[in-house]
Amino acid sequence: MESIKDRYAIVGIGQSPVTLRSGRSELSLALEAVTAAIEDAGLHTKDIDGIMGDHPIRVDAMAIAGALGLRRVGFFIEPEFAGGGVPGGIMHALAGIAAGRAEHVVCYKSLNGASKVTVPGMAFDLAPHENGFTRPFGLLDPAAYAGLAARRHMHEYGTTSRHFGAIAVTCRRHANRNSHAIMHDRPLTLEDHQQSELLADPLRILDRCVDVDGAAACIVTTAERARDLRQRPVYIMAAGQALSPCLARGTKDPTLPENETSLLSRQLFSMAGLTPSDIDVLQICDDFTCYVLMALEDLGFCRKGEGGGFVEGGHLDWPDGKIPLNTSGGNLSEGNLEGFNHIVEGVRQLRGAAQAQVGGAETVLVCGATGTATSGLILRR
Amino acid sequence: MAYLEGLPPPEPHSDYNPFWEGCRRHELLIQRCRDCGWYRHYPRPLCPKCHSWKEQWARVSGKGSVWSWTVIAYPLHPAVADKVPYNIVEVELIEQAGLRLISNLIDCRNEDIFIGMPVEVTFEAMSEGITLPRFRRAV
Amino acid sequence: MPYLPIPLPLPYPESEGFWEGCRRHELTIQACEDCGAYCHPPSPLCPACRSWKRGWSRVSGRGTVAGFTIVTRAIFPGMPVPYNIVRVELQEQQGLCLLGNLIDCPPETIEIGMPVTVVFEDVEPYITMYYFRRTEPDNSGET
Amino acid sequence: MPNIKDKTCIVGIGWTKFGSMKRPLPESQYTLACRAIMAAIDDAGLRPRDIDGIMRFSFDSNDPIRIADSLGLNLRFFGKTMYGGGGGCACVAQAAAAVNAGLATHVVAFRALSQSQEVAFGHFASLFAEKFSERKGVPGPIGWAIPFGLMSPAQGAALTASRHFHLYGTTSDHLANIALAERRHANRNPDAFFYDRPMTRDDYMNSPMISTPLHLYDCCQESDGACAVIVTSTERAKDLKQQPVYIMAAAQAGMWYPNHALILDKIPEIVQDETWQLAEALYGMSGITPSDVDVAEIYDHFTIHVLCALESFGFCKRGEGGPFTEGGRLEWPDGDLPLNTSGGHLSEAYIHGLNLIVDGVRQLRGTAPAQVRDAEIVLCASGNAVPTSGIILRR
Repeated sequence: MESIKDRYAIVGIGQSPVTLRSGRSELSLALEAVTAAIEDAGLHTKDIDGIMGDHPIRVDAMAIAGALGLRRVGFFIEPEFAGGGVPGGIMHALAGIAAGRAEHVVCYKSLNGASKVTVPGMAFDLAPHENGFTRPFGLLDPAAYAGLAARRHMHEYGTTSRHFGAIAVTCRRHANRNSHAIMHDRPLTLEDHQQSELLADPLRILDRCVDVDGAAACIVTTAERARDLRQRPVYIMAAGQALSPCLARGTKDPTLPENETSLLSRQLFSMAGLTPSDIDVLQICDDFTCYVLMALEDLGFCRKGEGGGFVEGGHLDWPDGKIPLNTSGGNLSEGNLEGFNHIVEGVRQLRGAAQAQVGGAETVLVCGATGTATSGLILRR
Repeated sequence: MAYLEGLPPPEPHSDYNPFWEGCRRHELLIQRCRDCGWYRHYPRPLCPKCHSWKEQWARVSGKGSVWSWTVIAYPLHPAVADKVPYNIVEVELIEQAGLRLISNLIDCRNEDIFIGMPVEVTFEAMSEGITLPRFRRAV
Repeated sequence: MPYLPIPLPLPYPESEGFWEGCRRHELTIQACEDCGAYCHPPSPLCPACRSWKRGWSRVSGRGTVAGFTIVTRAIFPGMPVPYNIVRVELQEQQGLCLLGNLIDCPPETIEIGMPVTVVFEDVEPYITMYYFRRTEPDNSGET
Repeated sequence: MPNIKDKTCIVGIGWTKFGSMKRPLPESQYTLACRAIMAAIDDAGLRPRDIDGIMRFSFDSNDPIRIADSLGLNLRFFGKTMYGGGGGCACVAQAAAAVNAGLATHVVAFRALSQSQEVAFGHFASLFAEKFSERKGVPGPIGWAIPFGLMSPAQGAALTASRHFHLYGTTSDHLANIALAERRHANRNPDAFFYDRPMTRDDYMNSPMISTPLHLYDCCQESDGACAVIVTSTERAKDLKQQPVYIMAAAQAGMWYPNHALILDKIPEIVQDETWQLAEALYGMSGITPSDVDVAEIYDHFTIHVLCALESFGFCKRGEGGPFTEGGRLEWPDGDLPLNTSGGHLSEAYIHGLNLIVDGVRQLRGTAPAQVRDAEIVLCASGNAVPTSGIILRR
């Protein structure tokens, strides 16, 4: 029916500190990020009338409403899937606004991945009994799925562990410029990566994101409303979700011509009317290095199978690379907020307020995790 | 002793029980569409190709090749703290391109595993009346 | 002995002050250090004024039954039905309510509006439970 | 504010057989989900691959990847609604929002339940039992309720009821009027679980007390079954097989009370406050008033919550819900406001509110088992006492 292009904007962002031992509940961290985002936008708390929830086992939408004393909330939805779902939450929020259910929607993510001071909420998950086909064989962690996909990519295309390492090093360099990042003070070389412990062969410890305690939030409203607010609006050119039946396998087959991320890419670029060469900054959810490499191919930044060569070329490095990646350090080095930090950093880039600021950045592509149902955004100044 | 003794066994469930019952009889059964013949794993209520609800549990050869593999080197989960390093293989069965199973390769050193290695199914009894399909290098 | 043979509460970061109070046999409710509003269950920030300054305040433990039910069918095996669940509104603030059980009170005598006061039961080294008991109306005018 | 009035339609409905704990269905929740979705696709005259969006409930193991894999679909829209029965109409609302924003073209909203095989909601606190013993206690906000024996939704509803009785003089006779009306409707609906089981007032009064003042027949069933509806744009609906049912309004209402956990007690004042917010939003979007509603499909987890909703939706004044149920007002065919004409959760099946929406659509197509003559407008309300949602449908 209608197109959402440029009709909605992100007008506020907020983050809690990222730490390894906060001793705080996820609700407390979430509220710090949410109130910071409201403040950043120049809104009053009572202006918030929609809440895009996080996974309810942690902090559900009404926990936020209750704590903020919000008496009228006309929009609250829960996104599907952790790392793949974050940009999709923004998409749900603007759909809710377009349907007249809310005007200012706060979206957030709060994790206690490091200290695990979790306060279970009211939710319970009914796990599909399908995990009987995986768990008895020792497939108990996402790293094992990532290892299987990485191995296949190496076999098909000659990709190497050093290619994966190049992504870890890029993200770490960016984190070294970001005073907020958990790895701010810890430089990393490719040799360090190569010597790090094996996790799920061929993946090493440094191919995996760093679990932290932390929260991030942002506020979505209409473009008209955005122009009255404190910050320069960051417009949403495109927003989408995608999944393909191939995901049911669990392990990503990197050779498939069509998968969740390639579907997403097609949707986002056609909605925005752009091509990959129009993108100035990339924010790709990086729970594992190998998935970033595959996403670069599926999104069309290089050809299928050429991800290894592409990441080696320095294209992704601030300040001189053609298209800097995860400029705040990403999940790998800023700290794992399941990709919500990528949205916050994307907004900072377009405000010109990032610590590794890309000169003249006008467009940012935010992409959720690949290898699961995914989602993405194209943002512009 | 069985490979990875002590990991959580599959729970009984009406959608999946025929698979595990087959394993107990040392038969690898895969769900298959009675109308178009398409194999599907994991089991599904209907055929994603032709949307037929008619299904059978077809016995397959158990032959295939390693599609990918990993060696878990780090105890990511408490249940495997004393079991690393161990391998996980994804095996593509010969019956249909893309028809793949997660399993382990037994009687094979981890450093000898390679993609494309021909394998065949073998069955290992676990505790509680559960039998798991695992794979061995085929001659 | 707890009133019911079921799992006890597990304190979490926001609720620790409450349970510490119970261990001292004091009913301690979270109160905002800026606006004074009581808040239960405790929250990281004040729902009334959004201040982050959270304090703890000892309250009288007196209140009235705002709602109740007599459970006549067991949900957990071994539940000693019938048992009661009451919702008690504390006298300090309108709408400030705690769920609990009324002890030493025949079910047929429970009614809405009945005055009650808190009592404590040391059930485990790490937790003291709070319950309520019927009391005479509080005519002292104190809070 | 933008308004989606009449921009989207429900064009397909599907449902399975219904079972219960005593007469369970052999099929899994997953199979039931696929059956209902395929039935809705067929009803709409669509092909499976036309579906590009799915909305589901949390507490449901049928994630969209599994559904997509079974049906062979690529999806570009998927999401979940929280808060159990409060989320049914929100699934439809968000499906409509997606279509309205051009994010998807044909979106399925579904619910599948196999309480006999998976989880019986009346006993859902026992789900946590294993975790409690592992952790040696009840963690988080539910720790304010479960240790005092508040472990099932019925007990929370009983606290609401005791207060409503106290404040307004409501009685079990009033609640019985709701249960009896729904049972009579179920007796006309061959799909209903209680189709061939009539009920008298004595049966109601003699049914076991669950938690005072609620009797067994104040409580919904624990069911097996699935329902699905398909939402598309009004333009697209015109090309499809069925007479379109227009979505005049679709809204949600949150709950500001910090004690929001599902099994905590709710006082009627608060239950009614959030439902009143919902009513205001729905009437505002649709431009109708309560007297325009021909059929009410109101989420009936417990009779007391229906009574609270009748007040909040403005069918009667606050506190007058009890007397409003008298004189057959809620009964087909002659009542002013036929309620849950398929038998509802109390007597058809408990499919988390989706069966109420299916029946609402049937009423507007003229194909309901207890068809209300010339029904033009149906109100569907999801569960209250939790964050809630609702839709208004028209012919």
